[in-house]
Amino acid sequence: MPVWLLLIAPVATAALCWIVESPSLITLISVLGSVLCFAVCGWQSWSVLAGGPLVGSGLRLDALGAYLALIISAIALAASLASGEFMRHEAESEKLGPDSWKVYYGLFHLFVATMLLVPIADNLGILWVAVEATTLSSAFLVGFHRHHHAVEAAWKYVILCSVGLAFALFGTILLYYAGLQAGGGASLSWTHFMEISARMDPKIVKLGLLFVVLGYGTKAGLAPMHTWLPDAHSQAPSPVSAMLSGVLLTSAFYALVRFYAIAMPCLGPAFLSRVFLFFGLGSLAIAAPFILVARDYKRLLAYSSVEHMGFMALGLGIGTPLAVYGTLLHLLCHALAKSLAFLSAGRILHAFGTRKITKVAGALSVAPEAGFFFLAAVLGLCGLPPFGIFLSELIVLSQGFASGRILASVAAGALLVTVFAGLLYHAIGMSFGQVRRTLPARRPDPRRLWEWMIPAALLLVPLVLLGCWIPAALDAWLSLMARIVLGGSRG
Amino acid sequence: MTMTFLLALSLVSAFGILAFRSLHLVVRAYAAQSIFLGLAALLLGMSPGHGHVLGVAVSAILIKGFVIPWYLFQVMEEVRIQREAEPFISYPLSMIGAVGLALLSYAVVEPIAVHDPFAARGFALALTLMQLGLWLMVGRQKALMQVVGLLVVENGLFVAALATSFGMPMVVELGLAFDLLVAVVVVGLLIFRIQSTFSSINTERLSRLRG
Amino acid sequence: MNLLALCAALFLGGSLLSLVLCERPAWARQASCILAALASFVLLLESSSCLLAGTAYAWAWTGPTALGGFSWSLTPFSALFTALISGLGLVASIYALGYAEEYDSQAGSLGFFYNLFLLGMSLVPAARNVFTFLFCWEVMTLASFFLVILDHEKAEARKAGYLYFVMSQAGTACIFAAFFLLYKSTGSWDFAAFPAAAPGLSPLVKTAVFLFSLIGFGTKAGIVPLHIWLPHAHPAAPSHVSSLMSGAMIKTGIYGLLLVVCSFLGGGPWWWGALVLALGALSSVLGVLYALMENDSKRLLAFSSVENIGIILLGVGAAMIFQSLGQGSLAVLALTAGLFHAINHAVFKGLLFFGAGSVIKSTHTRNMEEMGGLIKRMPVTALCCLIGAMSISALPPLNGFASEWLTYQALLSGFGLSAAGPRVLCLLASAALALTGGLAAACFVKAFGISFLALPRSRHAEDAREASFFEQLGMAILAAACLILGLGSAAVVSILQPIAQALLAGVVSMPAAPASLVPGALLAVMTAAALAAWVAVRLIGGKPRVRTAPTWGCGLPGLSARMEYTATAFSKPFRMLFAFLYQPTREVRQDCTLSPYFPRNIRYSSEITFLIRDRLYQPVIRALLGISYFVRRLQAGSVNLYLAYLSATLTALLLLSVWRSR
Amino acid sequence: MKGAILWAQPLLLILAAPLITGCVKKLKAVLQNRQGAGVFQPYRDLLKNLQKEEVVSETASWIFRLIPYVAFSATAAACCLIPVVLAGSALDFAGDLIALVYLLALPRFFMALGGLDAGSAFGGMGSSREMMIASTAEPAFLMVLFTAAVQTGTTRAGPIAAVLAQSGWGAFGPGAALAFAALFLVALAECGRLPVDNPATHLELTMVHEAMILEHSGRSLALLEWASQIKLALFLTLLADLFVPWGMAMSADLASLGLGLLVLALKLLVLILALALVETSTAKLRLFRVPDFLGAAFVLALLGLLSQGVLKLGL
Repeated sequence: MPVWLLLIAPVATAALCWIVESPSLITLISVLGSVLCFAVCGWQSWSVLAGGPLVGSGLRLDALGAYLALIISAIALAASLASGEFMRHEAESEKLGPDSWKVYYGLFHLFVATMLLVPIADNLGILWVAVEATTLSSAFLVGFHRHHHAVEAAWKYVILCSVGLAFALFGTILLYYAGLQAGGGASLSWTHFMEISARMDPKIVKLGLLFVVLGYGTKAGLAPMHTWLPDAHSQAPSPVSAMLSGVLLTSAFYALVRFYAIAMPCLGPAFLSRVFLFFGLGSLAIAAPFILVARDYKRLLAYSSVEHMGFMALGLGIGTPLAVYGTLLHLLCHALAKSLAFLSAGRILHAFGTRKITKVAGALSVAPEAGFFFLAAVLGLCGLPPFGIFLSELIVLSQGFASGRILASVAAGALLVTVFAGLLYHAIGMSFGQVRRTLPARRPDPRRLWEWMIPAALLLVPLVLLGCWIPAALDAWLSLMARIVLGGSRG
Repeated sequence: MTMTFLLALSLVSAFGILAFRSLHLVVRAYAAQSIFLGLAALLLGMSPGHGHVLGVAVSAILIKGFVIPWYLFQVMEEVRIQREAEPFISYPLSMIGAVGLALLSYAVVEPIAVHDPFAARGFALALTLMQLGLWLMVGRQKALMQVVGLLVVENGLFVAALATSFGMPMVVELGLAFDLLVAVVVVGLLIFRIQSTFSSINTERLSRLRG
Repeated sequence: MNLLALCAALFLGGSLLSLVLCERPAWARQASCILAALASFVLLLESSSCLLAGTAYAWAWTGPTALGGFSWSLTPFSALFTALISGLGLVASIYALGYAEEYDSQAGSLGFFYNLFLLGMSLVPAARNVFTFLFCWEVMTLASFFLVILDHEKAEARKAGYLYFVMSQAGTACIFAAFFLLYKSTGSWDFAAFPAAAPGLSPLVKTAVFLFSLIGFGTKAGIVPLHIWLPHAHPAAPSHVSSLMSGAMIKTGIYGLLLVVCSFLGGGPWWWGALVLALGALSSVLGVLYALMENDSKRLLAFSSVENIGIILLGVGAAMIFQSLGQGSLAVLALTAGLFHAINHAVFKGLLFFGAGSVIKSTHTRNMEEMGGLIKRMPVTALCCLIGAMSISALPPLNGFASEWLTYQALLSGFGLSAAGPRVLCLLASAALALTGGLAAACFVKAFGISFLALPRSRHAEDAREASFFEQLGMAILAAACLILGLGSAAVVSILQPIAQALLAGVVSMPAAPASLVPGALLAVMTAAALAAWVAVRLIGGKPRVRTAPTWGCGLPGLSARMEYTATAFSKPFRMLFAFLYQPTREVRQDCTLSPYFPRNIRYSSEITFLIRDRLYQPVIRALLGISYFVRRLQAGSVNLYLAYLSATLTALLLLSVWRSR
Repeated sequence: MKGAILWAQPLLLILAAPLITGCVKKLKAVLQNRQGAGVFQPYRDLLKNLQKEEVVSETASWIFRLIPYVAFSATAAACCLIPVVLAGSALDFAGDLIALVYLLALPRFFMALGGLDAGSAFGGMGSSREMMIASTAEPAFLMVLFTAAVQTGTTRAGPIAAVLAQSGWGAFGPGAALAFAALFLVALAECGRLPVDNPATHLELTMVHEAMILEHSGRSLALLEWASQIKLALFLTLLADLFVPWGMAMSADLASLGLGLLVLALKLLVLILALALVETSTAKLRLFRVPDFLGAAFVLALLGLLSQGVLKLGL
């Protein structure tokens, strides 16, 4: 089965959305395309797990990639389902231009396609191209609302990410050079790098890795390069925010994981863990105060993304097999929880007409369907059982202790508690209490509630299940990926 | 010798970009820099064993030396902006900073490739250009200036790719070039949008999203 | 079918059923309460059979494999706490059948979280590995958080819930740390592996584990100065939940502390015990002092929980000291006292919260100044509350007296230690306990006297009705338990002693009691004396001639409730006596037309200062927020600035790499 | 024989209690240059009250009627815990000095409730003050008892008295002396004597104990007064038992019992004299000075305990 099959569904959907005129038809095509895409991803993941990596020209899908692809397609499915309500609301409030449906859905699926290119690229250059392409394809989605805030956010997003990624490419070139020096021909394939890694010149790899971490770290939202993130996440339409936070950051982090895996045999764990611990703890420390005194709930969620990406970097920094296992589990759980949070935040935004935290109260009574999922998602993000993040945080922090990085782990724990205090404070204020102001009269159509319940359940159910039960297959998958990352397996 | 001269000229033009206030001059300096680098690549391509670089070099000269500057002039026409009036970092300070960054880049990169002076100098120049490009973006308020900064950063990448002496694999190079084009178009469109929403392309206006 | 699994299924069924039935509140309430009662009952049977006959119950479920999955089993030590929790859970569920009617507008969510809360809490003591423990622990916390903010339209409840949850999570983080340190040293998540590894731990690690678990479990237990959430959270929840939180949940903190310190670490240097003892003394005295000042009936009870946790810790701390000094049998005595008081506190605090709940349900106020005269309107509730109040004031022959007596004996036996430091500590602790006892009696005279006796102080109190049958039943069961545990204290002690012995491994001999206590004999003598007095009086005075008349009101016609002594007035002597602690502020406002001697109305208000909150927590919170506001300025909106961060980070990294390669 | 004597002891104390109060009153009168009523006057008062009609407030509840019996029975039970003539007590197997303290707390608890029950402000005021005094007196009381317990290794009153009586005068060390002084102060407070409370006054602003039982009359009042007389007797006996137990009967033969009774009477007389002297020579303290007074008692007791139990001075 060819690897590029993965890209067919989103590309075709994007093209169809661009051709078709009727909004309802576009919506339908989008949903069908997402389902198809998810199905293909599922199928390919299954065959990867059952029969080893799929290889194509310059493309390769191994267990790690399949994991990411599955996450991307699942979140994309949920987001495209939730887009229907979003677009209807926008249309009713007359914020849409004539081509808006085409532009939105076309770009949306293009965005998905570029992200799906990330896991299947066997080439660090193509990987970079793919990540850069995600920025470009999503820039107009971020600026979809044409008001000045959205434009500002899109500008910052493009500028900062492009510069950051340029440095990532520089790092990649340095690694390429190191690979050339080590002999073995001119190749950017990461499988190739994995083979020659131990022979590469550590000095060059070290420098290259710094640039890579800085570059992909910018895209993944590690502090202090995260500054574009709250703006973009807060201004983008909520389904897009869900994609940005749940998938885009995850893809960038995937790139970091790949480089981590390449550098590991060459540099050894000490240097890598210093770098990742630094950025991880730094992100936690920067995000925590912002979360404590947040004013805008979509920005709040965005900072929570910074925090979680930092936590994952911390997990890589700890670097034991179980820690990597936990980090990858965290990747999945965070994607689920954060997308759910953004999607429900979008509905809260529709119900209340404001993004200010202090102006939202009693969401559970005003918009119970959104309030419930929002609260659940936020509690999940706080790392409480029965949500999966509890488990992954438990694993990662315990490994921090077990590997002797006690001070770092204690600091991370303290920061997590601070973040929890902030998130909970705002979540309580928003979800509970009495409704204080008159609300926009428009209510979501109850007959179309399933359109919301399906994606919400799609995200929440696995999140809850993962907190209590990890199927043996997933357990094996995660362990396999941990081996890939730490150099024990070619996947 | 010629190669060194060309690379030195590209560095000089980078400082020129940093020094000029007029947007026209800046874009021209960028075009000049791109052409110098393209010529350097051509030179490299003519040496035996590096034939595949030739295509890259030609396309670089065409795209970055002519197409992109032309596009930027179009944008300038459209938004009617001529000069950088209020830099974020004052001109003298930005020159001093630039010198410091250049020195740092050399200090960082020189030791890593002692056996290969060509690569060492190439990477050092590449990093310098990237740092200067970033520094330009930090220091200037006009959105167009930031675009030029980004392009200078990209030129640095071009140098880095040359410095590996083999160039990057073709498919990657093409991807990069394509990405660059798209990026410039996207950024250009965004600048139009900024102009129409804010009636200015001063990025200082773009600071309402805080906290 | 596995019996532990059955309980879990029943609890889960109860929670889901009440969600399903949320459109029919009465059904939801009944379903959730009956299923919870059933589950608790089964669990109570299991744990008592484990306690009395040593039957082992276990249940494991794969769950997440990386951390060993879920695993539960009952040991006598955990069965004791399971029995305590499920016993109180059973009675609370019976009580709630009637009481929870008050919350029928939220019956679905109440039933849902109530069952989850009980599920998590009941399974905490049985947990056999780290993951299971923390999972149950967090479920318990999460569910109880939702119960605290059930009444979420009140800002007070939201604040309470928030404070509670944040403090709990901070505590839980410390528990995580303690377990992780143990995991690091053993490489195992299994509780069974920890004791064996303890001797190999360095003293530093041991101390860190101890301190982390003391802070972590101490937060849940509500020891001073980590107690500040407790007086907010416990009153905010529905009363049957308050009683479970106060009676049972805070005991899980004691359980955890004992588990880590005694079972895992096998004891430590004597200063650990000294620290626990000192915190216990501090908690008991401060707890009761603040309880005395409260006019809110449930807050008063919550502060009193802090006091009682202090008393339990006196036993625990003394046991730790004795163990480290090699006085095994004394340690058993002290630990037995602590465990006994833990049980007793569950019973009488549960009872008192039930009483408070019924009273509040009937009068719609928590302010004691608006109650009064309820003994005539709610006689059964009053009788049960009187028994609870007597028990918590440690009056013979009830259970509170029995366990405090045992605690005294334990502390007294510390006077015979050879080391001077512990001896002085035991002495001071016994003085603290003595002070606590006296103050607790005053506190509950006030609580009972002001709310139940004399004339009603408000219309609500006048219209009060007796509690429903199930409420009465719940209270009656616990009131009877107060008496039974008091009279049967010897039997209870004989059950507890082997548990204490097992916990303090290495103790073979049973402790010789320095004195014995037979509350039954005291009760018998008292009854005989009362009967004799009645007969004597009857013989001398003949048939009783009783005339009822209005109370003399200083010559003014008609006694009104406004002439009664108020709760504030009752506690005034104490407020003045302990002014250094309370730092009361008082404000008197007078409206007078002619001269200050003829005021038209006077307003008096007096408030006390919570020193720990104001001096310890507020500065930290202020600093944290100050830093946050400062840091927020980093995100100033300028793209140039953001690019500068990028540039600066890059430059710093490069400089660092140059510097490191030198 | 011994068992019977042990049960007769508390009975003796209960029956003789009014006499002791009578003696105190008589001595005070003599010291104040008054003639005073006879020493048996309290018995007559009791009889008179027992035969009187009882007036109960219509506000009061059933607790109010229960109080006298609780007060009397708990105090009587407390008497069973201490040795009087013979070194041993009837309830040594069932309780000790700690139980004694809490048995004495029981009537106070109920009387304080009674003070609130009738709804008059006086009663409430009395209850509040009584509880404050008690809560400061109780720790001091316990510390004193612990001093004795530490000295002998048990908290049971009978064995304590026996051990001390047999150990000679050396047992009365500095620790014991401090504790003795403390217990005397505690006794003044617990029994509502001057300078803590004036048993003879009904002046509204100074009343404590009397305010609390203000609403009781007739047989209730009689029982309550009797109970408080028993309490005074009990405290005086305790002072003798724990600190100067010499002369107490060690066995249940007639000779030693007779001697014990005589010695006890002498000791009680001395204590009564001391009490009367104190009550004659001091004025009532302001209410908020009382905690200072009891604080002093507490400190004395604590010092006693320290020197006895921690520094191991004496015995």
